[in-house]
Amino acid sequence: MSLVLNVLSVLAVCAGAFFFLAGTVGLLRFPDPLCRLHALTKADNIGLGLVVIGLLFRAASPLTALKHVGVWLLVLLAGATVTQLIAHIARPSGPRA
Amino acid sequence: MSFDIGLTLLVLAVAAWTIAARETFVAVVGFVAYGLLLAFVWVRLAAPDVALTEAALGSGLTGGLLIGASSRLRRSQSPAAEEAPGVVLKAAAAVLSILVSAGLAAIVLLLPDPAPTLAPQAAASIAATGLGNPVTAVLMAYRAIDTLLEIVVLLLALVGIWSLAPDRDWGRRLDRRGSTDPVSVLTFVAQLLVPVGIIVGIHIFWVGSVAPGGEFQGATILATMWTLASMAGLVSAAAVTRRWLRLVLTIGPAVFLAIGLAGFALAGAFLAYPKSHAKLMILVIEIPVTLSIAATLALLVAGPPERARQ
Amino acid sequence: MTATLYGFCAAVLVGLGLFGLIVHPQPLRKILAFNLIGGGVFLLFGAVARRGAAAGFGGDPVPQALVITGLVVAFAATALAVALLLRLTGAARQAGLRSDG
Amino acid sequence: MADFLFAAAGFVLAMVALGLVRVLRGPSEVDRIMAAQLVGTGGIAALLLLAEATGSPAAVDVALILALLAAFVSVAFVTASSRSEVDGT
Repeated sequence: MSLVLNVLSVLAVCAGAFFFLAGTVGLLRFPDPLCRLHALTKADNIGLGLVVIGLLFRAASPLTALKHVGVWLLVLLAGATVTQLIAHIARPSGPRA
Repeated sequence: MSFDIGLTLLVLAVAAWTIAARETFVAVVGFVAYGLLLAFVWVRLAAPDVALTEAALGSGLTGGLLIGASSRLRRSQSPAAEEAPGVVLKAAAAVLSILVSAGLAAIVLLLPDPAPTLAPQAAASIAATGLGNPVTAVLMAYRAIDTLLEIVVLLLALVGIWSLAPDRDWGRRLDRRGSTDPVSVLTFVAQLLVPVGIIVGIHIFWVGSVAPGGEFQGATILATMWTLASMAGLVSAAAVTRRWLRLVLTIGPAVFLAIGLAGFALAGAFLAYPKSHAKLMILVIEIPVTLSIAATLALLVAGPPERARQ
Repeated sequence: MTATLYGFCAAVLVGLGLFGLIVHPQPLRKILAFNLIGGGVFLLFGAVARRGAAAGFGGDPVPQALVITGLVVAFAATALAVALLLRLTGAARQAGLRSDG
Repeated sequence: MADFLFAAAGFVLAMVALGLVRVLRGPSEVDRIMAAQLVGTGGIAALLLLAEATGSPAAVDVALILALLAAFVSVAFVTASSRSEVDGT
């Protein structure tokens, strides 16, 4: 049982690490700020989410698990809103209606 | 070990770049990243309480303060004020800095080997207070006078900032980053984050008696939430002459001092707690102290009262 | 061993900050450099605390508590310095350029 | 298992270090702030992994604080720059 959980945990964390890799590559290689914003949100939401899922398989207590999920939700919220705020600045004419 | 070496190199690279960056804004962003990395270092150094403080201050209030300052300075910077230093001065500064670094590194190498430690005394004060977190025990019992004086220093810094206000602006509302921003996403994020943040702040404060956390960390989070709410225009800024504001600012040190003086009667020394009620009295001190620190930190970021800029 | 490594890190940080403090002409950069020095000094405390691990703690709690108070006071000092700086530039602008306040 | 988590934390931290290059190169302030945001998220992930690898539960609290304040610096940046637009140049 614990072997299965460990394998699942390793898989999820590896996938999360891959998304961080992808996000960083996008941040470095994409040509303009809005593309890079796109890369950034992928890394934020999916990479951290997969890492959190991987760690949930090993969570010692419900409170720790709750904190992990809370961290993820907070980052989701920050990512979703802040990227929008930043996109307003990145595009001088403002968003298209 | 290789993790630590990599982290050290990363910290040093970010620090070097904070110094070397040409634009002030870049240096400020670098400094925020530096604070984040330092939180890592504190975790690695088995100092989670410090890591919490560094994370709360370094990635929150300090970043906000410096970014605000750099964006205001950019608009009013006269180019004449930026004469670059000569080569000789740079070389001399480099030599001096290298000497200081080498001296400190030598001291690190020469530290006495069975390292002197006050941990046993701190452990004794834990036993006397019934607290579970050694750092909180040190802050509130073993070296409580340092903590009391520190809170007074915070208030003095605030008085210093307020004294910078021109006479004509005194008593006006603090010009917080006003709600001129029409982008309602800001209001949304503040409305969601502030309640969560208050809960997290109270949680960090509350676990401080048994686990890493405590009044400074909790207060910093509360202050950040207050600042966030006022940046989004959710709460209107208060005039610094308001009586309730002054009361919140001073109630912490006042209660601390009162209980400290009561220690003469109850336990025979300044800031000594009677054995049976130590934990309760520490809690009675900590709650108002947390409120006062939070209010002071938020007002420190807000700066002196000034006219609304139209 | 970890403590020694981060002790070296702290030593270099103090040197870097000192260099920036002397060399940079802009006051805000000087404030940043000064905070860098502060970070280095705190880290030195952290290294000493880590070496003093005893009585079942991961580190000596007394220097750790000192660093916590130090961090908060350093923040207050930074805020005061920034406020002074903003007031100074505001006054200079009003005196020098035409006032549009 | 702890070794694996430790290595994963190191890997994510290395990605953070690469992301810092974007803060360095810019070119615009928006890029810098965005990259700083990625640095924060990566730092949070690395901290969570580190907490599990070394068995220090307090590091989760550190990550929680970082996640809570992740938006703060960006919001400060956005309000500061929208203020400078309002003030005019």
